[in-house]
Amino acid sequence: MSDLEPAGAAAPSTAEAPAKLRLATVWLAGCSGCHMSFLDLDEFLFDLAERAEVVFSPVASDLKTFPENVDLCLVEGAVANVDNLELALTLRQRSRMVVSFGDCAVTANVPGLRNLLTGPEAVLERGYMELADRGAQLPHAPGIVPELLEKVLPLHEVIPVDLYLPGCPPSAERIRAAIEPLLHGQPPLLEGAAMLRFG
Amino acid sequence: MPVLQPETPSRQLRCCGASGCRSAGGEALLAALRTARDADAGAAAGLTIKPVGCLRLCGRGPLVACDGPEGTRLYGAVPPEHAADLLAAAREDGPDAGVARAALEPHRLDLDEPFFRLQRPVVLETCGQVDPESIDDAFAHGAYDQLRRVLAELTPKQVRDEVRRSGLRGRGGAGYPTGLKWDTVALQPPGPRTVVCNADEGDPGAFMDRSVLESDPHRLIEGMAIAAYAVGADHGYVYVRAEYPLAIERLRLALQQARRKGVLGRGIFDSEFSLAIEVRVGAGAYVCGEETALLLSIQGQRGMPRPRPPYPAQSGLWGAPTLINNVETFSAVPAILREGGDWYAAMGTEGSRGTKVFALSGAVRHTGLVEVPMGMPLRTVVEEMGGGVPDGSAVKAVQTGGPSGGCIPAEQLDTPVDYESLLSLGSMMGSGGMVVMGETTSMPVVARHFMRFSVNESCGKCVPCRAGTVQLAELLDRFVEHRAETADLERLEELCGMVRATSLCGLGQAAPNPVLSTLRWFRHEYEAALREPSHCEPPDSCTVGADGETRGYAP
Amino acid sequence: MSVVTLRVNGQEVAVPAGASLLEAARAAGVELPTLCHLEGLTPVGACRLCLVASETGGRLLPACATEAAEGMAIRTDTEELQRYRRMTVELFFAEGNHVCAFCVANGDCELQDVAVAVGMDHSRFPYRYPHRHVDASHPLFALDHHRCILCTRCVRVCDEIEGAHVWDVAQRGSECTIIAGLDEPWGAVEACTSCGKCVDVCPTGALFRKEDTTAEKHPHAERPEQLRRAREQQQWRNQ
Amino acid sequence: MSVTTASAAAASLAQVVRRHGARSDALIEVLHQVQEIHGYLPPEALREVATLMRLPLSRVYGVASFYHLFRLEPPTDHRCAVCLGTACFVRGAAQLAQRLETRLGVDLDDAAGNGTWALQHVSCLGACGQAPVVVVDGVLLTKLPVDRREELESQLDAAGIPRPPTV
Repeated sequence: MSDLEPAGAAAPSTAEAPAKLRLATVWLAGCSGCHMSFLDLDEFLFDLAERAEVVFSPVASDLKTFPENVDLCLVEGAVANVDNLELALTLRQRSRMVVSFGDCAVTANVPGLRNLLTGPEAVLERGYMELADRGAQLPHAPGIVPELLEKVLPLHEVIPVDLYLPGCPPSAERIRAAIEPLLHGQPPLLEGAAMLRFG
Repeated sequence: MPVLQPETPSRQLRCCGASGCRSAGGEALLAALRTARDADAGAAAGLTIKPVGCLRLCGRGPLVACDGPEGTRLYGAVPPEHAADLLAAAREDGPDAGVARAALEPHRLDLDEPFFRLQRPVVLETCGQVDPESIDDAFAHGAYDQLRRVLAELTPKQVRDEVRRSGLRGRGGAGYPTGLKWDTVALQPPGPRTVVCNADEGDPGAFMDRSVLESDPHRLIEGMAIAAYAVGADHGYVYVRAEYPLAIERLRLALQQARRKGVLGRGIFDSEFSLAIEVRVGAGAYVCGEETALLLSIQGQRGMPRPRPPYPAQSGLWGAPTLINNVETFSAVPAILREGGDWYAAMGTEGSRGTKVFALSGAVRHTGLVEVPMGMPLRTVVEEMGGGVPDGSAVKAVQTGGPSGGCIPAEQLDTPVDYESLLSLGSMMGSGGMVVMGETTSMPVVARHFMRFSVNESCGKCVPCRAGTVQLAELLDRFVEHRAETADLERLEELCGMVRATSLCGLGQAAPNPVLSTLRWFRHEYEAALREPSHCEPPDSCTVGADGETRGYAP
Repeated sequence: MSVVTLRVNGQEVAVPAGASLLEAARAAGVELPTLCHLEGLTPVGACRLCLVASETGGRLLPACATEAAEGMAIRTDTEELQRYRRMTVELFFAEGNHVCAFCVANGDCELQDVAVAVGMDHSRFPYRYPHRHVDASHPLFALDHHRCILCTRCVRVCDEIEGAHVWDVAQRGSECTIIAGLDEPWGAVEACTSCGKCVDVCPTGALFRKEDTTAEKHPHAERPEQLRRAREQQQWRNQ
Repeated sequence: MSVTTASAAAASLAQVVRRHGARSDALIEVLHQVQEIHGYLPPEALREVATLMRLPLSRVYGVASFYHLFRLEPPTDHRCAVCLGTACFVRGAAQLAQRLETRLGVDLDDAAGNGTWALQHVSCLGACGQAPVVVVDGVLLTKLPVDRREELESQLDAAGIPRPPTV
């Protein structure tokens, strides 16, 4: 963890400015609240921009394909459908450090509540048929609407995760306290209610 | 005295009427014998047909022992059609005796077989000899002689000294020194005390205590009465599991007879000693074999164990000092007092004195009950006495100690059977169930079998047992279904260690043992169950199983 | 009053005879995590969080339910105990449906607190999503079984302090559940006095007042001890 | 249940409790006997037991539901119990249980079963010498040939266990 140096810095150091850390943020099955909290970092975002280049993010990048050689990837949301799964597997392969970012990624949280129903059929039935006011119809568009997985899973049950940042959402202070040391190649201290508390 | 052979053989047919033989048609055979005798009153005169308890080789039931001056012949798997032959064979020199014996020859069991020859009956000395429903027959076999003598001649302390000298240890599983336990109860501050017999024999594959209860309940009652005298109790309970209806029936009958004969009640044998014993029937909860849970169940509550100390010896039923021993422990007491503690201590090993009853079952040729001196090599019990696996293939493992025990691999079979040796192999003595497993048995499947048992029987009070066993069973599912990863193996071991160290009672503490012991001796089977390390190339090559199973990413 | 002396993490402490190891630890300034234990109620030693190790070895001891004895020496925070405690909390989270985000007790929940205390940042055990239900039949209170950790504080406070014994535990093992009456809707159980003590002592958001919504529950875990003391010492007697 | 049998049952219930002197420690014994009267433990009977024994309702229900031999639902007309004790397990009881589930169209340990039949497991019947064993409506079937399908099926036929309706 402590050896988290920007990918570009692997080469012998030169007089140039240090290469920026390649940062990605990913939004799986979640409400985007963690990303909103991320944006609440306010002026720290400027410091962040100095040290890091956002190479993939729903809030700061237009890229549709997850890039190679990512140094740090924050993942919001649980893994609920095949698209989530595919992206999770990809980002793991292409990122040196993966952070479970917020309660949905860490515990499956609210998206996971559908696990109380047995399987995707029951979920769709409940959502699109039983609760429909009119025009009840099951969505079916192969290749367009991603298939639901049998169960919603927290990120670490799908890919290895290096760091957990719980919270619903994690406060901007908590995010900063976790990211800031990482930008300097240091492991953050994730202890105590300020850093760990769920909810 | 050799097993099953009466000292003074009169001409009789002894029919096993214990559960094992009943399940094999013993009642029909007994009825057929009686009908045949009645139909042939003259010829069968002088011949007793006697229902007795367990004749040991349960797997060949129904069993009949045919006694005469020329010795005892044992027949097994006898269909009722052979009733007349049995009668003829039992008669002295009747004209048909030879023919009948020839007809019965295929059913003849050799009492010189190691299964019988190597037994050393102490607890079971009258089992199969005495009619369990007749106190007079029990008297004739010496029942209550020791109680009478003890009350007349010995102080409670002398009784406890004798038991301590015998080196007897609790036969329920943990092996706590019996004499020490008795002393602890006896030396509590003055006040009422209770004795409790734990007959909640719940380990699957264990039926020793049931056999004692069904075969000679008076021996247990005598043992309990002696114990009650030794610790100063005037009240006792026998807690029997409801799954043993015949044992309950016979025990209740025996208690009734004992009361009527003045063996229980006020001023027993003209002494100052009084004792009342009640039967309490369980209702299907394995955890009630744990002593604190058992006490709550006797008090009409949920059988949920509580932390010890205080131990029941200090604070048990209704807060009074309570002595709890199991059936086999109490039943060893009359013989110990008759022959002396030193006699008993001369059998067995340094740390484990005396004899132990085992229920031998599973993939073994001779299924049934054996009583052997402690320290006998496991191999002797399983291969010589048990005759090995029926199809002649090799023994793979022997499971002892039930859901709290472990699987001992074939290469360790030369280990002597005693408390410490079995513990050192990662198993335990337990109550005496011994289940033999052949080559076809998969160890992760066995481990899951026991874990599911523990899940089902956990009382739910403490978290490690209530939730930990569920997680362990799920982890084991992954191995059985070949979808486990290396990390699962670590998690399995770590969680086993945690559940063992932190559970509140013995059930939870021992629940991981079947996993840990199979991991220790058959680790390769777990490793072989790991799924191929996947080298997923997203997106397509890493398939999502139908069950949404998506683990397995290896970076 | 006689006193026993013992060592907690190497530090000598003296406590009144009959005190628990938990009290001894507190006397030494050591806070142990607890969930089932509550001052004023009979200890049950069920949550296993307060387990401590004796320096002489042997089984771990539940500090809440073990009497301090003269000359004892215990350790409260060995590396092993820390690992066990974290796993214990993970098991709690995994066996119920604990979703802090919209829980009435969010921010004032003892389960959340112990998770922080043991450093649990995620559960290594898969969540089980048991099928449970919510009983909102009582006019004032509700019981959300999804959030119940079976600490039995409600059962004990209702039995030992209120004397109504509305609650008990039914079933066994992972099927265990808190029940009112004959497993009836709480509101239908006549024995309930609506005193609210069960709600006061519930460590999570399982029992709550209906008027409270997300993060609005504030329990009063000190009440059983207060009531018991007042009753035993007749503190509130008139005259 | 008709009015007369209901009042007769209530009267005998009161008798059962009286026989034990209403001692609270006799609760399990009393429940055994109530189950003998009704075949299970109906809620009205539990309420009556609580009243007569002066016990909290939740205590009575807590005890009744703790012990697996107590039934809180009316039993199905036919019942089958498969022993999953270790000796039976080693001799194929798990496959046997699966076979019975398929055959009866029920889930193991679902008390409701298929309405007519229910299949439960027992942890050990102590008939280890005759393993594997099954109890069908109180009758013990022993040494069932798990490996020989045809023979097994015909023994189950003979015991009265229906085959699944052929589609």
